[in-house]
Amino acid sequence: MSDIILETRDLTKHYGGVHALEGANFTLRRGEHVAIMGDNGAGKSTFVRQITGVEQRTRGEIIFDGKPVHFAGPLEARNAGIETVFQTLALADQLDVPDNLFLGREITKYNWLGPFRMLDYKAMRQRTMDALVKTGVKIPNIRGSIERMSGGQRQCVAIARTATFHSKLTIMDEPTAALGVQETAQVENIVRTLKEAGEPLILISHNMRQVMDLVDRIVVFRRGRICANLRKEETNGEDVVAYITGAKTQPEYEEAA
Amino acid sequence: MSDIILETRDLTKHYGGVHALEGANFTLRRGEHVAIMGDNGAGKSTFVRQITGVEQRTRGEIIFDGKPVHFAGPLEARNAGIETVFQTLALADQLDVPDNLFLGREITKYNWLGPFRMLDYKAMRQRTMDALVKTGVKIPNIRGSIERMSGGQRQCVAIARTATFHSKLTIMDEPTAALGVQETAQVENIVRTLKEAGEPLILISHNMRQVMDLVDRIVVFRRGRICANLRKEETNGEDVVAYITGAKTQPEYEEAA
Amino acid sequence: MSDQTSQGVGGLTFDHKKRAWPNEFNVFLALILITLLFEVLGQVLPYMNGQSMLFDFNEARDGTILNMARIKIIILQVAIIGIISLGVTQVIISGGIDLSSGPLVGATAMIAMSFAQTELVNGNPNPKAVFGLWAMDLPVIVPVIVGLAFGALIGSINGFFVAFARIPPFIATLGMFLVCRGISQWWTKGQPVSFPTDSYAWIGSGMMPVVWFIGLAVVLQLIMRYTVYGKHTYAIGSNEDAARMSGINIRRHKVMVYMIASILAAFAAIVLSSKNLTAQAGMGQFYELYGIAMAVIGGVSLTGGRGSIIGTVLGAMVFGVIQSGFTFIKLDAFYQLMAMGAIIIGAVVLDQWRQQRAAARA
Amino acid sequence: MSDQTSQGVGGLTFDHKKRAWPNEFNVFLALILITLLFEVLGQVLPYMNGQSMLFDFNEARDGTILNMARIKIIILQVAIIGIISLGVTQVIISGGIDLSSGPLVGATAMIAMSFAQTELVNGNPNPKAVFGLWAMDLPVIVPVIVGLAFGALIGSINGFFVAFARIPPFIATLGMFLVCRGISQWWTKGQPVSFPTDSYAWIGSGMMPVVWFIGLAVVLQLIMRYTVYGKHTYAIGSNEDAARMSGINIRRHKVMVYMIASILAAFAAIVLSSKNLTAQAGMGQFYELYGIAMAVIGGVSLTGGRGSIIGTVLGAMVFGVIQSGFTFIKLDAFYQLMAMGAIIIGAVVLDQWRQQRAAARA
Amino acid sequence: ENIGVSMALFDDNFLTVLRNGIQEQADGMEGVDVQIEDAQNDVARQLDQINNFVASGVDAIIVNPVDTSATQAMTQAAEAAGVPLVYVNREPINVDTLPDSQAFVASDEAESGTLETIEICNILANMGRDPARVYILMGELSNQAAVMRTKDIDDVIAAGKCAVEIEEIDRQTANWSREQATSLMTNWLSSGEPFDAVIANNDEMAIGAIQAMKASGIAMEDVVVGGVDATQDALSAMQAGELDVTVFQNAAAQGGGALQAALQLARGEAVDQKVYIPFELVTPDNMESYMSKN
Ligand SMILES: Nc1ncnc2c1ncn2[C@@H]1O[C@H](COP(=O)(O)OP(=O)(O)OP(=O)(O)O)[C@@H](O)[C@H]1O
Ligand SMILES: Nc1ncnc2c1ncn2[C@@H]1O[C@H](COP(=O)(O)OP(=O)(O)OP(=O)(O)O)[C@@H](O)[C@H]1O
Ligand SMILES: [Mg+2]
Ligand SMILES: [Mg+2]
Repeated sequence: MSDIILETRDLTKHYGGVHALEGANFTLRRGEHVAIMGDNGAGKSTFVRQITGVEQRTRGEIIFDGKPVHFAGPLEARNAGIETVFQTLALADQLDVPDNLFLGREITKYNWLGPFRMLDYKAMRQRTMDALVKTGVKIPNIRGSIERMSGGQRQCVAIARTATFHSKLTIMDEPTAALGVQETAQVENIVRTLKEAGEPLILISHNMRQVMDLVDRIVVFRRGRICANLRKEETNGEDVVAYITGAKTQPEYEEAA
Repeated sequence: MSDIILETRDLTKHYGGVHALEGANFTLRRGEHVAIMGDNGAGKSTFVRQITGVEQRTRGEIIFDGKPVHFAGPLEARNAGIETVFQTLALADQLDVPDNLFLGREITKYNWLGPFRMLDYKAMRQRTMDALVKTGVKIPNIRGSIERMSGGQRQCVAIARTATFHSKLTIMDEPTAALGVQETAQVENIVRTLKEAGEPLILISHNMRQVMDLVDRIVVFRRGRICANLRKEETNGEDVVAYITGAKTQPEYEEAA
Repeated sequence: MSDQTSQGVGGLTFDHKKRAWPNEFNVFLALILITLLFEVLGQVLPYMNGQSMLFDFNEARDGTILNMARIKIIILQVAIIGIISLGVTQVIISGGIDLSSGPLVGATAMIAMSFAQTELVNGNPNPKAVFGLWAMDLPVIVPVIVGLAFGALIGSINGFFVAFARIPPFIATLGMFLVCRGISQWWTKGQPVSFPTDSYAWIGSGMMPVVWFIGLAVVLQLIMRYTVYGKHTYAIGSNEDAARMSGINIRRHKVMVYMIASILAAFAAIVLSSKNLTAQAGMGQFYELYGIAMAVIGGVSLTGGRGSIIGTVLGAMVFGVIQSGFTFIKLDAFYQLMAMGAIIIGAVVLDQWRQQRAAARA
Repeated sequence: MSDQTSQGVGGLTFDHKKRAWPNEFNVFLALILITLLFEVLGQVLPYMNGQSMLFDFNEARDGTILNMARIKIIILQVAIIGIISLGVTQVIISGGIDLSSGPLVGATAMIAMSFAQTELVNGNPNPKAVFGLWAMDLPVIVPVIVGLAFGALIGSINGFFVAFARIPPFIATLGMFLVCRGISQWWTKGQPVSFPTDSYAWIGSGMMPVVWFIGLAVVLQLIMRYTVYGKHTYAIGSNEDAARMSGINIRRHKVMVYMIASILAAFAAIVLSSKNLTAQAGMGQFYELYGIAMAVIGGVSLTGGRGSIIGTVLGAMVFGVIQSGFTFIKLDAFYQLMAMGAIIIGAVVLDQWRQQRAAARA
Repeated sequence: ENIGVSMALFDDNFLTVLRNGIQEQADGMEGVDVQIEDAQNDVARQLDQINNFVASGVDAIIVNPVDTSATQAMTQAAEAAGVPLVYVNREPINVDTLPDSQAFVASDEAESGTLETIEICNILANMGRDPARVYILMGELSNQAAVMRTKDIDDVIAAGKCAVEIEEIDRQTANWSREQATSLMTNWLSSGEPFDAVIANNDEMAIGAIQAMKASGIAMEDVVVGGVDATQDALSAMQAGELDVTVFQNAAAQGGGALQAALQLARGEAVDQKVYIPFELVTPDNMESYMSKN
């Protein structure tokens, strides 16, 4: 079993004339936590969408858990063991919190009924409460529909969903963007728990303090290309900002300039 | 002309059984910049929605620019001089950047044609470029539809829209949540420019550093109630967090506990 | 919602007494109001001589003071479109629409009836025989299976185009609308198909349509409310992208949704042709529109994700009361159409108005 | 888009050559493909004896090798529904739908024609006179104004219900669908209205319907593309909440959108009744569906915010070619319906497939 | 020869018999090709179909008009293109001014409802029901046959041609449909009003009413029910003693006559410009001879 859980080679995505992602070579080891940073529009979310099969890449290879993969959609990615908090959250507005948390993997009874198997509402509600408490969010009524939740409450539901299920790889795209001080601290705790459990993580964030606190390694995107790959111990906030803004570029990524 | 631009008295909003905002008494002086902080779900965005007429309040009074107001919708609030960056951004997904920036106040020619007056695309595009440069965002093609923009690009468009038009009061609900390091700095510059121009501002943010840098006064919401009103000089980050988490409450707001 | 305990995390104020009443309540209210309206009209219109629509004080023909004959017809006349409407409801909840159900009724009726003909009519050979003797007096299961299979086929084509070819449902089902109309006219070149076997005639006889309608409504309500199928249907209608990203197999699910809708429409066709003892190419005209209207009056949202089978059943009842009421007050046919239009709009206005008051928003 | 320079800020890579072709191109492609299909069928089908649909090499009746009669009828037969479709296009772009246009055509035709009757027919009094002599031989402006005013009225009611009472457009216009059908039948109790004045008959004579259609299409294309009205229509269809928060007066705008749609449908009714020299209560049946289908085939998205008038015009042409082509290859009427259904779906499949390839997404 | 045919509506049972009559007759002739189109009850579509036929160069056109007052425009279109035209089944409004190249083979709807109503009146008189209380079932109100047949009823009564005094309880439309007629009749029955007869604009609706009455246990000998068309289903109901009156319209004769006229006009031969095919009253006494006709 190889030490590398995810590898991309020359991963590229063009939207018509927009070259959103260009030749990304990226590796992630088992148990490693990596942050992706970069300006708005640098291609971070695009990178995530290619890995999780939300979109089909223009070219390049993705090797997950030792095998080249071609996910036709996020369902396949999830079945393969990739849990993702998307930047757009991917919540069903008219459903309530437990429904969203368990969407696509409901707890059920009488499973021989196939698609018509019964939902176990009670069990799902209980597990939802447990999962939400971990994120530290306050929600007056989890049976209310998601569209009525505040920005931060929605984000916490999306995070709770990912944290509830074990996976081979967790990806979080700006998970704490809308969170308050307390909730951010809680979510950072969740990330630390993952680290202790040895589960690998890709964290996208604009928050330098958070990144420096949580991850082992920082990869910087600029204009659709990777321009730096920094071990946390060997860098600092100012240095990273220099890479983000384009003041510096690592020699091995020079064509990205 | 009174010194107070906005005042709310006993402003309250219930959603069915959810008491999202309860008896908010709030004042804002001309030229003053105030931050609103608070946990997720504390009622900050709800407060904004009542002031801007997006929703109708359950009870209470709003006095804007010396007169009690009852905005039937955001159109009236804007006509009265309140510019808002909503947390949900309020962008039309299928339109491009200039269209969104000038939505509802297009630059036109042949105005005698009434609703059929002609759009001046060229002027709008030019002014859009100018406005966007101020936010520091990078957008490959402003003629692309908004749905294709990254999270941060969308947010910058919403901010640029507010910053382009002069107003009596600017409200920003978590404007930099999705922004990168550089873009955040630029938006903070925009806020400083407003301060210099003497335009009052309400800024909602979870970012303590930002709040301490930019505003004169901090109002803290907790569970739908105002629990503190702090002058920046008389407080510090830890103190504010104590109010947010409920460790402290100002005596005059005690019933909020 | 069946469960009264609702829960929060982090301990925010939530006032349970203020929970809004269910949406279905509105439709029920509209139903009562419309019924009352007709009762009042029966009393005040001079030519009505103070008749009552639902009560029958003088005769008590059925041993009750209710006018049972009227109550039966109110349900009976919407039962068949009601069955279609159940299927349409889940299609709309999933964010789609099905225009093909009306013509599908015509085509299925023709096809199923051809396998349900009896050999001798009043001692003479069946004058409307479609096939030879081999297709005469077949067991009732044959036409039923053939009809439902045809429905399943059309439904799966609808589903395929919507789910796999990503055609807007309006267009995919409009296309099948035309295809089904073509099939129903082509099947016997326009000749009606008549004289079914007794066992086939039983399916739609008497109050049987109502039995089917209510039975199917109960089953569908349970499915939509308590099973994974139902939950995923709501999820897809609520936010298809989110549902896909959450790992629901959207395509397979949509095909099922459209298949179930078409199978229900096909079953309605069987009941309809059995009830009328004949099948004609033009049968089912406008049923798709009425089916959709029933669902929407019952509170199903055309943007998807919202609504319930119970609502649709109540929506169907609104139609039944209106139709019966019009005949009761002897309204001219011209005015019936206009009044029907006004009442459909009115029922939804009422609903909107109540929702807005409840939400107390602008 | 007319303007070739497109711009970015912050200096990201943008490859202008790779810009996607406009959506309308697809419909154009479909149009060409379908035309070619019929030409090929004309050559290969044994009973067609190698006829050509659009060319006429032997006779050159019109002094050209084009079969002008056919080309004219292709456009002529879709011109009237096409006019409706223009209005429907902007309703759909605004995120709504208008089902009332078909019955509105019937009602407007009846009403307008009643004011366009001539006193004497072949020397006898007009046998179909609706009103007394005062309404005979009125100047053509009277029926036109009356018809358009009626359209504006129905449109504003539609708009009122959609915009102010927040009724789903499907239901509001379905209600008006029934109301208009009632009105058209009630107006003369089902009797047709015939024998218009010569000036009224001119409106829809010869190729005039095509002139109106093209003229109105050009005006609407300009409005939708270059004016505030158009921009707001797209904005509302794209995200109604955002449009409201951006300070567009949604209600007023929606009323205008529905009014314009109904005025266009009313005008179509005038042209239609003039062309046929008669008005009949059943006129315009299914026109709403065909009008919507033309728009959608032309690339207008039923979820709102996307589409163009040019696309709709091309979508209308697709219909014209199909209908004419069917008669050309002598397809049986049954198969015509089926083939029409298949082609409608096919045209949109083509569109979807091309878009997906262009976006290179799953 | 190529003959184009535009039928008002394919879904109509009677017109189907007529259409099949044309088709069968053409199939039996050497070198005659008919192409039949469905105007789907849309006058405008019908006019377009005629123009399409012209563009395809047919030798003659047969039109079963959707709307008999819309024939002026069709006559003009065909005449301008020099293509002969024959109207069938419904009398065009411009019948007296048809050009030489056009003709019509039709029946007069004024007869159908009249025959039906008078016979019903006679039966009611024999049963001693005077005054008689009746319900009237109308076809689709935008359809001319429905309007005419209903008017016939009124005319018979107004002209005193009815043997008994008629008290009309209610008249409603069931849009030609058996299903709708069943519902409507059941609704009427639920009011408990006594009645003696049901006059329907066609057989399908009459049968629907019969089915509703049978379901409510009404003795069919006690009520008089009449329809129009003499369909197989209707004759079967008549055999069972349920339907009392219907009216036969000779579809095959009309179809054949129209085709014949069209072919003659195409060959430049002279034809009778007006051919009326009369309606025939069908009652249990003479029904045997109609059993295999429509
Ligand atoms: N569907 C699309 N069509 C065209 N361009 C797109 C599309 N999606 C993204 N882009 C463009 O690709 C670039 C990268 O977008 P992406 O969402 O990956 O940025 P990001 O790094 O996640 O930014 P942020 O920090 O703001 O979320 C942007 O310039 C964006 O406008
Ligand atoms: N339409 C609604 N119906 C019911 N409850 C609502 C509705 N809108 C908001 N709420 C509830 O009101 C409370 C306050 O929400 P609000 O959006 O004001 O929070 P916020 O302070 O802006 O939080 P955040 O920092 O996460 O944006 C939340 O508990 C939310 O769930
Ligand atoms: Mg992103
Ligand atoms: Mg908020």
